[in-house]
Amino acid sequence: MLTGQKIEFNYKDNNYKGIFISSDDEKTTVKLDNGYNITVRNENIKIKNVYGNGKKREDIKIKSIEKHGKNNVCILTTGGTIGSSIDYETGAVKPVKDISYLYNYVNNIDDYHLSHKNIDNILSENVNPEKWINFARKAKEKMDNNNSVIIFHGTDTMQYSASALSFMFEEQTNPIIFTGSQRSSDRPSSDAFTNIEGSIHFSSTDIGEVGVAMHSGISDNNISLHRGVRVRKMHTSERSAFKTVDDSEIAVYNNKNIIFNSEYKSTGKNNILNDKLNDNVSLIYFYPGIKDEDFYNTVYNKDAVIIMGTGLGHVSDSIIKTIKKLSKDVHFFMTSQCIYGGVNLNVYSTGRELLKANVIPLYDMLAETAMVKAMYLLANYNDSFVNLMKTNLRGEINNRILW
Amino acid sequence: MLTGQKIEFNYKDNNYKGIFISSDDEKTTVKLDNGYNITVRNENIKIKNVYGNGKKREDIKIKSIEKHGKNNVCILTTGGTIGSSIDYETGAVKPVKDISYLYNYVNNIDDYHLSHKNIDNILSENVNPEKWINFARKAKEKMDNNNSVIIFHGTDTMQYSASALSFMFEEQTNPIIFTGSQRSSDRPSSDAFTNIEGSIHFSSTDIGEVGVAMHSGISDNNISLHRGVRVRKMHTSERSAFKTVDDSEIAVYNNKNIIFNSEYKSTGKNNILNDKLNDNVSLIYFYPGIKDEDFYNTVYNKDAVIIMGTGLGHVSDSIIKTIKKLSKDVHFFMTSQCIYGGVNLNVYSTGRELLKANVIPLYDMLAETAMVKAMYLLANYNDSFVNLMKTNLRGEINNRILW
Amino acid sequence: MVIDMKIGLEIHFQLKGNKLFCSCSTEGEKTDFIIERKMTPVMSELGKIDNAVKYEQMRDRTFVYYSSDNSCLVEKDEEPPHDVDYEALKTAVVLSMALHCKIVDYVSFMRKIVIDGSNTSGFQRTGVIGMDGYIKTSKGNVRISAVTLEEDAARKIREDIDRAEYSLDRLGIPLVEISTEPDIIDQEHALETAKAIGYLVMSTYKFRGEVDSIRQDVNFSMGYGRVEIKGVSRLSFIRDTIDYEVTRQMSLKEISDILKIKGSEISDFNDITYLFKNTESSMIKKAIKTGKSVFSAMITNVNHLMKYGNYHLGKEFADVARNMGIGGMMHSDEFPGYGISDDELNSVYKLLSRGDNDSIIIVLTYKNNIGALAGLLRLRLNKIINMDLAETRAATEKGETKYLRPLPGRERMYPETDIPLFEINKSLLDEANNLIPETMEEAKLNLNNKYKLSTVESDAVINNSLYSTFVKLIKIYNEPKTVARLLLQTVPELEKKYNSKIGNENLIKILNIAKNNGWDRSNIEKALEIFTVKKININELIKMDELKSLSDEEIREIINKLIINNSINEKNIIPSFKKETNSTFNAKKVIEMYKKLKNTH
Amino acid sequence: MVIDMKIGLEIHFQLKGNKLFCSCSTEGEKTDFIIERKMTPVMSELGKIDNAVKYEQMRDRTFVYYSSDNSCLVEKDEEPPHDVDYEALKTAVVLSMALHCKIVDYVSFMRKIVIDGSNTSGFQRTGVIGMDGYIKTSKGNVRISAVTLEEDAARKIREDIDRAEYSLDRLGIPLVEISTEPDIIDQEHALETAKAIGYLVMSTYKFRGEVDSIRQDVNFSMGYGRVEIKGVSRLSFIRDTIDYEVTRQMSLKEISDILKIKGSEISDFNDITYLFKNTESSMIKKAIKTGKSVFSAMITNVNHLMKYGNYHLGKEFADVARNMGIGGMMHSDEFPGYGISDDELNSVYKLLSRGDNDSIIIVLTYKNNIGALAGLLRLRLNKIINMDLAETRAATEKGETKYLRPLPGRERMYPETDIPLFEINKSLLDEANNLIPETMEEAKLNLNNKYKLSTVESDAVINNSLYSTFVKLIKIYNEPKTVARLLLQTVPELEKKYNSKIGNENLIKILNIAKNNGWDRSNIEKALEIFTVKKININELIKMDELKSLSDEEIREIINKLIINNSINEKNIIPSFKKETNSTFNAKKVIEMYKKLKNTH
Repeated sequence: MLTGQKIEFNYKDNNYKGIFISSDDEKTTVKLDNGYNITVRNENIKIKNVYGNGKKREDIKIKSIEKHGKNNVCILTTGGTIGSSIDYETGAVKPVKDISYLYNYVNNIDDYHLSHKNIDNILSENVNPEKWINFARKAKEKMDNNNSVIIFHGTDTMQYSASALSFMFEEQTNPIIFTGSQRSSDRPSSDAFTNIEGSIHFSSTDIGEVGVAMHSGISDNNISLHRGVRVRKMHTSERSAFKTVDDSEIAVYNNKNIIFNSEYKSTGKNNILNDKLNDNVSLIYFYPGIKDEDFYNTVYNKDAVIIMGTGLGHVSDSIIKTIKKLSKDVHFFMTSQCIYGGVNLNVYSTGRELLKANVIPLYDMLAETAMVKAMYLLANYNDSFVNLMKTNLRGEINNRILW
Repeated sequence: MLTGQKIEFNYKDNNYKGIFISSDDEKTTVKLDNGYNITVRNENIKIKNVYGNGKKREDIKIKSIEKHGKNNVCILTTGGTIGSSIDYETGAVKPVKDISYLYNYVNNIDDYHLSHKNIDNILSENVNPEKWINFARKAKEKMDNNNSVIIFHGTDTMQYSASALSFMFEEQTNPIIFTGSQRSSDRPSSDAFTNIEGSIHFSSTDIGEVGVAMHSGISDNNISLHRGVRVRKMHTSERSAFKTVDDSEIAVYNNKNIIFNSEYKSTGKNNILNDKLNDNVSLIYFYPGIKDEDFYNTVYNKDAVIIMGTGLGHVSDSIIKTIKKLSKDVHFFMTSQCIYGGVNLNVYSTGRELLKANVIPLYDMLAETAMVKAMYLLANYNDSFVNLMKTNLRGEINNRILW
Repeated sequence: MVIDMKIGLEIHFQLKGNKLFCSCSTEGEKTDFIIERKMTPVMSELGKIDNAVKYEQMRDRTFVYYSSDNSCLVEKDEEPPHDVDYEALKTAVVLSMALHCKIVDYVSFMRKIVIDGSNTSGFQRTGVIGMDGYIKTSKGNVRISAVTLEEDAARKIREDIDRAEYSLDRLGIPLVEISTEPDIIDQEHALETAKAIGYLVMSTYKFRGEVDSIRQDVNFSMGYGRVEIKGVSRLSFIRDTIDYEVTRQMSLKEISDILKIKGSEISDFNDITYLFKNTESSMIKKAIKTGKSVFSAMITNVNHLMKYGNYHLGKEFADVARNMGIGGMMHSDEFPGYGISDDELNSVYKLLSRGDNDSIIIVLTYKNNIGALAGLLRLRLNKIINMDLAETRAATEKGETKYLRPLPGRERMYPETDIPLFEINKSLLDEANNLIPETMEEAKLNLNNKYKLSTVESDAVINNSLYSTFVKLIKIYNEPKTVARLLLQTVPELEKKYNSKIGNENLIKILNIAKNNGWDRSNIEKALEIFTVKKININELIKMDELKSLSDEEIREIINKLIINNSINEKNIIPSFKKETNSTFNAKKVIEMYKKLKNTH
Repeated sequence: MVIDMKIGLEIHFQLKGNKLFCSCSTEGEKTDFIIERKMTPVMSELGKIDNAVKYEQMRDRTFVYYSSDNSCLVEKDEEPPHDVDYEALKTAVVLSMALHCKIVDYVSFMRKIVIDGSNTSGFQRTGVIGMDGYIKTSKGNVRISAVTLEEDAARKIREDIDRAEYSLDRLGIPLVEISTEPDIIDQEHALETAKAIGYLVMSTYKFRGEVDSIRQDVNFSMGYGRVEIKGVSRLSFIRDTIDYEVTRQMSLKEISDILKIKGSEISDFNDITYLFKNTESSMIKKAIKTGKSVFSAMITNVNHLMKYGNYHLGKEFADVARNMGIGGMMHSDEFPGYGISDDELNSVYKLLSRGDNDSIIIVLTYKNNIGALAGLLRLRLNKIINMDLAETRAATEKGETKYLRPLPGRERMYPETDIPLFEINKSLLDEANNLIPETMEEAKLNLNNKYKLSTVESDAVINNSLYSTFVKLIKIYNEPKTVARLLLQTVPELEKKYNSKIGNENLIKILNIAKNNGWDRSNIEKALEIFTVKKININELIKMDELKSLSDEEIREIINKLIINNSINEKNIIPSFKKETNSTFNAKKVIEMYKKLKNTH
């Protein structure tokens, strides 16, 4: 049977009509005429009649793009919750072919000329450095053609991708705004629509940086623009999961207004993209009882290792010994698993030992950002690698933590 | 020369008196009569006279213990910032031999009969499962002798130790309160004194759990008591670094009053301690670009692996493949690197694949707590290991996340 | 006139315990923490937007949610739902069995789109548990089409034109919906069916039993389309509501017959505020003062139909307007009135070129709000002319009905992918099988035979849904007659007299005290009255002078007195003892003490 | 009488730019965000608690800190200090060099314990940069004992007995402390030395130059112990303060001589509130009404000494009390007074058995506060009798001094382990060497020879610390006489007249405009006055009618007119032109245009 075909069937001695949805070895799912799906064991159901060819999804009428304004914005979809819809029959997530239906739901949309390009279709946990290069190149193409860029991206690794593009673009002519949704866009309560609304507005500013636009709080009123290198997903499920860590957000969008909360780099005249990455970098989380050999095996052949140490940036004495053995060949950098606050290796003897072992403290750089930054610098600035790691390039090091 | 000896010396043609502090191959440090230390290159200093035998530290008068009240509280010091003092001459951290000087600084101290035992002297980044067993046995000894127990501990891994003791004690006759300080107790602004004050008060309740008592905010007014299995150090340096994640704190201490914010387990009649741990457990942080072979090498020989996945608890497809290969021999558990919020493997296809690969989601259990819990259960309840991992034993799984 | 009615019921029962998809309790109160949300209409799996959903979209309201102490991130739509609550699911299976339904092998929860804000997610989660059962009634079996298990909606606190406020305390409470086929033949039959179903549910130990725990929807048709009447609040209103709807539809049929011949059209709205610059109508003056404008439109050929017969056409239009947040529609059948002068009326009539058969309607509202009204009124007029009255209506507190929204279609249902299929396995079925409640007939037999209640008493217990309470109380205080009287008479009378609920739990506590202190019916009634009036802690009751039990010393004294008077034996000691005192006492103790004391004399 | 005075100075200069141990700016304002802290006395590396620290411990106050927009976690003591600010360190090296000091090879920062709350950490970070230098004065070289670099304290906003409030805006500003040996021989010499040092600091480009940027402490002794006088706010007060202290110590010496013979003792305090139940003293009535009590103690043998000669013993005791938060001490030398009746006085005297030579003191305070007072007064009395007056005193706004706290010892210094040793290497020394400012003598020569100022003008520029400003302004507007007049006369007069600061930056802006628009001195003075009065945006000045420059057209017109009159050549064009207009003009342009135009005629 085909999904969508009408069927007549018998279940536990009663006859029913419905639409066939799916079946596997054990069970069959049918949509009844009242709209409910029921799932029953195959041994309990007898199909008596099948007709029709399966019904295709009818597309909803969309606003005409031609009506829209002069601000060119290109939405690049990469997959993830926001740019995808669920196929209710198979449960699979598919990219939305034509996202223009979204236009119906976004305020103030008529000021923009939107275009759309599907550049990938993956859940963001599968995004990797190779994908970042692709995203960056596609973004450059669009900016070269006078577009601001919004990237629909799964929220799981959005912060890593935003960091990657932040570093890879040395200069950019337009804003690049990552956005996503924590509630899928197939539900009325989705945060996608307001996140998109905010993103579109941010995309018309002169911010020459890579940002992440997501809900500020769990209400639908404010959308925050976070600096790509300073944002972290801090909650598994809330709309407001994304937080700028140890710094101010770039801006907040509220009811067609943008309020800037911190300084930002303005758009430049050219798009300068360094699209090389060296992914021979490890990010490793220290914990009591971690095995020296596990640590050694993970790091010995790497070009750079980002350690998420405890507190101000510490690891056990035995790990320090291992680091000392390797630090001629491997660059070690220290961040903290505390997430908030800076590392400081001057305060305790462990820190001073780490400094002696050539471990470089990265102050308040996020561990995830440090990992991406190392990939970027190793590939493009190998000669001044360590020095540039310690230097603030895109706002990833904030020398003033205010709270 | 000995530290503390008086010296006369010449520096750049001027003569000075002072006290010798220290020297190494390059430089010498001297305390001048005005109290300042100066450090000079060895080639610029000429020692002309040395006398005396070095001055010993004079101990301050302490309050007599005999005066104190009837509530028996034993403070176990393990090292760390709070139970140590810096040796200004060498820069080394040493355990305080007699912590009773602290009594001078703690309000309401006369209601308690304090005793003190130094059970270790390490920076907490060097604490490991073997140490936890020692801490637990010492705590039991003291509780068996009718003492409440306060454990002075370095803040870096305090949450891990508190989790370990939480699990190892199935029943306890007295509260066990971990406390520490973010500012060392040798400075007037140290948080140690108010943390101790709060801890002593918490120790006189009927809380039959293991808690962590630290500053609630960056002011000195409130001390929070966190459940050991739900607390996380969330800031590298602030007094208020410790936060209860996704739950309410047990209690708050303010000006001699304790306000309870959540239910707790009362003290029991016996001290039941399971003092075995199996440390063949890994905690691993997933990130885009993580190498399959690194993942494999770290986990293939473990009894249990705690994964800090992205978002609701995801990893890339290629890691899932590796997990599928190993999951007959290795138990995999999923937590989230978002820190806040629960994992849920029902929502996305990646999650459902992980379930198929036998990965067990741990809802809102902290990754660090999960790691410790696995060590505990593997050693003591190997038969019902997986089932107990999913079961709330000490408040480590909170089925209601309120904000 | 015999009307061929088809009536179906959908009855919703709240279950107590935990919420359906999280670990929050069903009991709790709202807090002051609020969140604000928007809802966006989305497509179903078949790519359509439901009519009811489109209607809400047009209203474009902001929704405010007050958190409650029994809500967590799940109710805030900030976390995926947890696994379905096992107890609630089991209860739904029990009821499906009691109603002779086929139980599904797996429960698939669906999302039913509702964007009036009553669900933070924008949908209600609901799953079929049983299908195709029946319930016996005096007029034959009424078929049960489905037993579904769903989450209750948020509780509406207030709403206005651009904003609705809800509390999250009710959101997520498990709700068993039992829907019948349209086999019910009249008002009385509907009432009987509702009672029979309600009886079954209330007999399960998971029934919540608070105010508002039962909500009844009536599906009604008499040939002019199906009308779904939401929220009939009390059993007895089922009858009133159907009566009202019959009258309404019959009246509209007459109007339709007239208009089909004459035809009728509605003009656009004109801003006629300027005509009322010097009006003496206080209502209009006040509206203009608050920034509203006066709008008017003409409906041709409905003069004298707006106020016609038993039901008024004007009400149909006013309902549509009120639903848009525009209250107080006036029409020319009511003029002169509202303080509007003849001059003003004439200038309006002139402006709109009103003919003698035409009606003028006037509304007072803000300019922003008038947009869609004319179109909606035309839709309504056409529905009436064509007598296609199918729609969702709301039951009112007066037993009437009012327009709510278009009927929803199956487009608003799609699978809840966050919740895995739940298999109803044999162990669950076995568990459920042991919990099937007695039917009403079985219960009546029990009351008559086992507890020796009269038929009148038995019927009263059953009809007032007091059977399970009765059984529970009997286990504490084994005096069936007394307990029946308390439930049927004492408690309702006291509650009415003092306008204060006593509550089952308090009744249980008092009966426990009564048992331990040897209280008789009059003591209990006295205690209940004191408790109701003074609202003291129940444990204080025994200390009241009126209710204080005699101390051992006092009992001994009285017995001694009785023994000395030589008039008593073991059989008459208690009545004799009672005559001697107004205080309460433990009869067992009196007898024991008497046995001891008689030997000492 | 010749007094053998020993005077030393410690002068603190704020540097601008970043704070010393974080990246916050030195400029910013307080916010409303507060934190509350306690301070705990701790032991030094030698295991002692400093006396000054013990004194603060006894007061046990709560400290409140207002955050500022120029503070971060470092100022809140919530994060370890960052590396030392390189610019500040370099400036300290520059000054050490200018003062001929030996520079240390490595800077070791120390923690200097201060628990009056003025540092959130409980200590001030400070490090020696240079030692053993000197500065030339007219009375010989004054040796410089040390140049240290330290962080400024938090700014006190208010304080009372159990609470002090600070703003964090000032905390952490780099402070160069220059301390001299006690080589200064008298008041005038102190003034001269302070000026010479100040001159050097102000000549560095990093000097902050705001109100309160310089704070002077005076170390003074005349044989009765070293008195450290904190916070002499103005240069001229150095003299007054020393005068006051000389008078004080001489008077106390006389009193001491008397009391050494007679002896003197202080009783405990008695609560004598009950004696004042019906008092007519409004002061005492008010105190009792606010919950205070009346306490009294007796000091034997000091009658008529409490108010004695030029300086009053009573003030010594009152200072101690005020420092404890107990203001308004009364003593019997002042009675009758304060509305206290003879009867009341007599009953107090009787109660305390006052003899004719004894003095009674009365204080009004809360019962909790009286505890330590008698003990502290006894300590004070003994200090005076033994003439060991060493202590820390505060300079007042009136040029007097008052008791602050005991002298601190070296116990309060221990190493700051959070900051690594900072090596002063050759490259830093070379950099610094190039930045050493001219000495005062060099500057005077410059003014006389290079800029042709008169000796009077030169001295005035130097003495008013205007040299570096003068040099800066000359680079913009190269008219030394005009600039000198502006600095010495115009600006101070305008500032005084309108009570409004003009500020160097504004002066620079105006001179830039003057240069570009060919303004002369009178134009500039006009502009300054308009700016001071109207406080308009400086760029608006050129648009004012009074200051508007002539347009090209207007210039051409005037030149044409002059040329036609045939009376001008290149040399007299400017004066001639000036006569023709009151507006300002660019002289260069006039000359150029004249050259062009003269040929066209």
